[in-house]
Amino acid sequence: MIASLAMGGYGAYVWTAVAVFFIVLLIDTLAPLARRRRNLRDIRARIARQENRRRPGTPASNEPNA
Amino acid sequence: MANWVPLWLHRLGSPPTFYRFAGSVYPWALGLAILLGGVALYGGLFVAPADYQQGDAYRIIFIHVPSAWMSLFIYGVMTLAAFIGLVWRIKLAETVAMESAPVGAAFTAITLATGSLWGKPMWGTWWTWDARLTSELVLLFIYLGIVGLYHAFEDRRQGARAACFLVLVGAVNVPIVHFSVNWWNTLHQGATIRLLGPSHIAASMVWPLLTMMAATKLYYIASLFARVRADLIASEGGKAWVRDLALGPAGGGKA
Amino acid sequence: MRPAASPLLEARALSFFRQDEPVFGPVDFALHGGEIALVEGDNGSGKTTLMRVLTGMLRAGEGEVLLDGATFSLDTMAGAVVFLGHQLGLKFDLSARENLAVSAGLYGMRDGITIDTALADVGLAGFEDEPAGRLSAGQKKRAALARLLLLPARVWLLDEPYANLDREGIALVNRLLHEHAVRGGAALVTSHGAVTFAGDEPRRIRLHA
Amino acid sequence: MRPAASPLLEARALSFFRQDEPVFGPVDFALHGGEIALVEGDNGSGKTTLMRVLTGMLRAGEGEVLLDGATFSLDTMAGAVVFLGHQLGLKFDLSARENLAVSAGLYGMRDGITIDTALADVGLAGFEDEPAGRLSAGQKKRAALARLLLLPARVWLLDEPYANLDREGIALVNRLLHEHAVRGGAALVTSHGAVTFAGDEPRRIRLHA
Amino acid sequence: MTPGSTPAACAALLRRDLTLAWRRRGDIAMPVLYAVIVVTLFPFALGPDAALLERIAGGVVFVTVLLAMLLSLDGLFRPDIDDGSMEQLMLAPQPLALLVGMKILAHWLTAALPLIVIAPVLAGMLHLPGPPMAVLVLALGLSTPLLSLLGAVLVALTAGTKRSGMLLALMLLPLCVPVVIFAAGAVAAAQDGLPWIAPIAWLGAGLVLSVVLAPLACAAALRIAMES
Amino acid sequence: MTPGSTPAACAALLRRDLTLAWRRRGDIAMPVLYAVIVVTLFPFALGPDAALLERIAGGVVFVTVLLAMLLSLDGLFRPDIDDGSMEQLMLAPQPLALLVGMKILAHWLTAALPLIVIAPVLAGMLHLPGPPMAVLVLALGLSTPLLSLLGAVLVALTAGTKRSGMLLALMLLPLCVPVVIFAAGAVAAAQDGLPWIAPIAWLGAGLVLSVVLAPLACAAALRIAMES
Ligand code: HEM
Ligand SMILES: Nc1ncnc2c1ncn2[C@@H]1O[C@H](COP(=O)(O)OP(=O)(O)OP(=O)(O)O)[C@@H](O)[C@H]1O
Ligand SMILES: Nc1ncnc2c1ncn2[C@@H]1O[C@H](COP(=O)(O)OP(=O)(O)OP(=O)(O)O)[C@@H](O)[C@H]1O
Ligand SMILES: [Mg+2]
Ligand SMILES: [Mg+2]
Repeated sequence: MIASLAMGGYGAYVWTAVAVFFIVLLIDTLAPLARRRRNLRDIRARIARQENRRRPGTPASNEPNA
Repeated sequence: MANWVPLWLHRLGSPPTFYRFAGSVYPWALGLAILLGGVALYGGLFVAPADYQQGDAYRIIFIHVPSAWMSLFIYGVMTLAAFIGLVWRIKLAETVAMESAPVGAAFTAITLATGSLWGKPMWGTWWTWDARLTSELVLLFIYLGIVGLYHAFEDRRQGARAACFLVLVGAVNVPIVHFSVNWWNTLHQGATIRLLGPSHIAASMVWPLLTMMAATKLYYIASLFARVRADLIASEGGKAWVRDLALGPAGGGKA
Repeated sequence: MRPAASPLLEARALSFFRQDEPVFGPVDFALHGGEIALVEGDNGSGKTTLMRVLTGMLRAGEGEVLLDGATFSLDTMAGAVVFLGHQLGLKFDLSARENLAVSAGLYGMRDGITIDTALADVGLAGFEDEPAGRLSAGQKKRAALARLLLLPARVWLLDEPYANLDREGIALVNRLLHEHAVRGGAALVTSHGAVTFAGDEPRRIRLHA
Repeated sequence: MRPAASPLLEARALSFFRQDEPVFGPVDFALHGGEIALVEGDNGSGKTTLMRVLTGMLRAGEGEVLLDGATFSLDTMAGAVVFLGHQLGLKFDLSARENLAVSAGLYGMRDGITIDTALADVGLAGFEDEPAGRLSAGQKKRAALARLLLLPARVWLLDEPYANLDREGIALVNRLLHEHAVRGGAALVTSHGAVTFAGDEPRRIRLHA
Repeated sequence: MTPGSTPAACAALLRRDLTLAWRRRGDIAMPVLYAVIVVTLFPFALGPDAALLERIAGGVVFVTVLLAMLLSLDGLFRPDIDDGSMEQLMLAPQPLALLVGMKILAHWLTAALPLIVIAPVLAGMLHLPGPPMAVLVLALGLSTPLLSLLGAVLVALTAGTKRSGMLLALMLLPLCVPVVIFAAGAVAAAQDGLPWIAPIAWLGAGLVLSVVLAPLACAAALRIAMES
Repeated sequence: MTPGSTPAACAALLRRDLTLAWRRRGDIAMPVLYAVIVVTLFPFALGPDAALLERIAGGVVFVTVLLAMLLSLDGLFRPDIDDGSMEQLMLAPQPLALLVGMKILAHWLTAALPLIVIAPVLAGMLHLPGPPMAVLVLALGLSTPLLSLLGAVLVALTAGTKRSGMLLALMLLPLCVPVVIFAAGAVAAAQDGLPWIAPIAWLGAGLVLSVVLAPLACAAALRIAMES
């Protein structure tokens, strides 16, 4: 087993290649999932803001002053 | 061209439909990709015999070659999607083209890295400026240029259209990568592996390679679908179905 | 309110030359705390130029500018004056809230006010997190007006604050000016005279082309 | 004046969407030769956006724009419309006269007018050779207004032509619009409603945010 | 030429761009000076070994010319878009591709031509001998318009974005690779006394193709860019 | 940190600039990509001869990093001047030199640091061996802040003009010559197995001097530039 892991002296190259493969694809897999979650959060925030715009000036509104 | 193309695409192209469709395909594609990839790597790294010339270093082939194929295959898909998107103004096609680019860039990067890792023991250098290596590097730049252009725009749709344009312009590079070994005399080896005809290498080397090829294709489908789903949510943000999704009990959860 | 012994902002025989031609003639005025003056003049009469001279950005040709009785210079007096020019100084990639946070970090903040109340006060409630670049021309102007509310500076120099605003926005500027005067601040406002200045009848300074 | 059978400029159920949210609701209007319409709306109500959709620069979300009864597109109808936006399209390194010469070369020139008379007409006599960059904000606007006088286009789209102008400048815009209407042209003018539109009582189109 | 006719419009636009360039003639000199200075940096960075410099002369001159043109490309459409002139061009009664072609021509005349003139001097500073020099000038004469045209398409694509300079470099350089290979290859062949016609012919063919296609592509890209 | 105090102001400005860079993180990647692509062009232009490439590796990497930083320098003050933020900085109660120093720091962090990280890869592609590589990184670590500081002064001087990119390049490049000579010299010395400490020490001295003086000069230059 150890011998086959060592890859006849080329283990460093082969295993680095395997690691590169997995790391790059792992990032590539996680990125869209995180992005989807963030997008949904943004949309919730936007909806909340639009609600806020419909009922404007809840705090600190002394408009009739002008 | 026939107008069944837009018709058919419009049906599948309805964003909520596609969103659900992609959501149901995604776990299967990803799961199968992982399974096949594991089998292929096991076969390639432990079962297949060492090469009589290269020793065990050749085992990088099981990553390098499928990734290299994907880097070109994905660009082909993008070109097609970009063309459809520009001609028929189909949003989903634009999205597919744009969301393929990062996956293609990832595979191109893997090809470059594993090629280097292979080149050091075989050629004694990490890098040479031979035609195939360089054209592959140029391919990476093109992918990055597309991603960069897409994100440089405030308006996503506009960015997608501009970047689709660039996809078509950059497509000339793909045949150069593929045929460079025939056109110029290079260090990089030519097509030694024939899928159909008699190949120079043992069957125990060929099957892991083919399995890995299938695994990367499936992975591409999975990653593309996940990306398109994320993109649809952003670009359809104002539509009711996305609002329902966002405000839904599990915040979207599984589709 | 401080004793109005020395005026907050004073100009003495101030003029500015471009290639030896005067852009505006000698201007004299003194603004005490609580006073607001309107600089009027036709297109090209030198209103913008006067403002830039008053901030110290352009070097006065003749005459001098006094702040609190002392000669004004960028190094010694900075922070006492806040300037709103044709260019609003908003970063389009930052949200309205972030833009104001930067200003507050640089200039400090008036007591008893927060960024969010300032934004709500100018009618941008609900737009706090919107990148400034996505606001319309008038909304951008309002975000810049919120800076005035927030910062502790006692002298306001406003170059055409009414431009691009709708009726409600103009009323808003007038209210801000009024409140500023009540707090003991002074303000100099330019306008090309096409909008009716709806506040208390202000001092007027006319420039001629 | 031509028979007013088909209107010069017509919008049918026109709307525009940004990220699937309507910027302005469905707008309908028809402008015949000799008519002038004022588009009013508060800050952010979509006036500028409407203008850009009408020029064909932005693609309408829904509805359509007709010019002389035919669907408008940049390729087929170009030249019939002249647009004055927030950005005036003046090259700051060229003089006012040179700027107008370029426009005339591109669009052609109305009969019986020269560049110099057009400039004199907008009050820039004596400034013909001044590089446009050295003019004040209002003078630049006037130079851009001279383009309107010069070019033969029958449809004018003017986005906030009153901004930055003094009283006399506003009267000038109104006079230009009046003369254009008399010649049988049509014009669409936006304004945030803070300036009184002093011409003949025009048609009004209101946008709501 | 009646005002408003197609020739008049082209002439007006060309005259405008050339006048603007002349008013800022300092800016015309800039790419040239930039190239001079970049080329000068190499002997400092590499040491004054004449054989080495001669060996790299052709390549360094090409890369430098390319970078200098790249810097000036950013100003091709951006000012017109920022000050509203582009809207006027699009609404004008002439085909946009033609007008855009005029702008590209003006750009080549003001940005590339001076570089071609100065290139022999630069190559001389790096000890390039006479005969390959002629090939260098010829190669530049064919490759700079090619770069102007290709660059214009890409710069039009980025015109709708805020900051485009770097992005442009990223997008343009892959497309330049073949141009650089052929052009520098021709010079290298001439230096080694080999035939250099073939790469030059390729450049010529590419140029003909892009003279026809690039303005059209450019106009289409600008339409996309203005939709914001 | 009470708002308005000097540390608060510095922090606010630094945070602002870093946030802006982050919002446009594509732009941070750009100088890196630009450098990668420029370095890539050389083998195309010169042919893939490994010995030749190794010989010029250090010099090419320095020139490239310099050019990449140059491109990003243009955006140091220009956006602030154009949108009116600079006026606010000048009227703020803090010394302008300090605020400008913060802006330069932010610029170095976003524009130069990524270049230093990528430089070994670039040098590797040109076959530079390991030990000189360490010297290369060290030299870059000292010379890039120097370039940022010198560049900032010049960019402030040109800020009053309309188009400054090229002008800046022109003015900066002569100033860079000594930096390039020392930095590339150190790498060349390391490549030949000679002592390389002396040039590195000179770079360090230059850096210390300019950290003190450049922000002051920069603030003065900006004052002049705004008077237009
Ligand atoms: C950075 C270095 C390298 C890069 C960028 C690279 C790139 C590529 C690409 C793009 C392909 C796919 C070509 C196509 O399908 O048309 C490929 C295939 C291949 N590469 Fe590499 N490669 C590199 C190094 C190496 C090394 C060092 C070896 C072995 C000594 C190698 C062996 C192969 C083999 C056997 C194939 C399959 C050929 C075929 O059947 O078409 N590569 N490589
Ligand atoms: N940068 C400059 N260089 C030379 N002259 C200038 C410059 N800026 C303005 N001028 C000239 O100075 C005069 C005053 O300009 P200024 O911008 O101060 O006018 P203004 O009163 O603000 O006008 P407006 O109401 O149109 O904004 C004008 O005649 C103008 O032509
Ligand atoms: N580039 C953009 N991206 C996203 N949203 C935008 C963009 N430009 C404008 N908007 C939004 O579209 C709406 C309409 O903007 P528009 O500029 O058309 O308003 P307007 O009526 O011209 O206002 P004003 O009187 O202030 O100029 C605003 O709410 C604004 O926030
Ligand atoms: Mg003014
Ligand atoms: Mg508007």
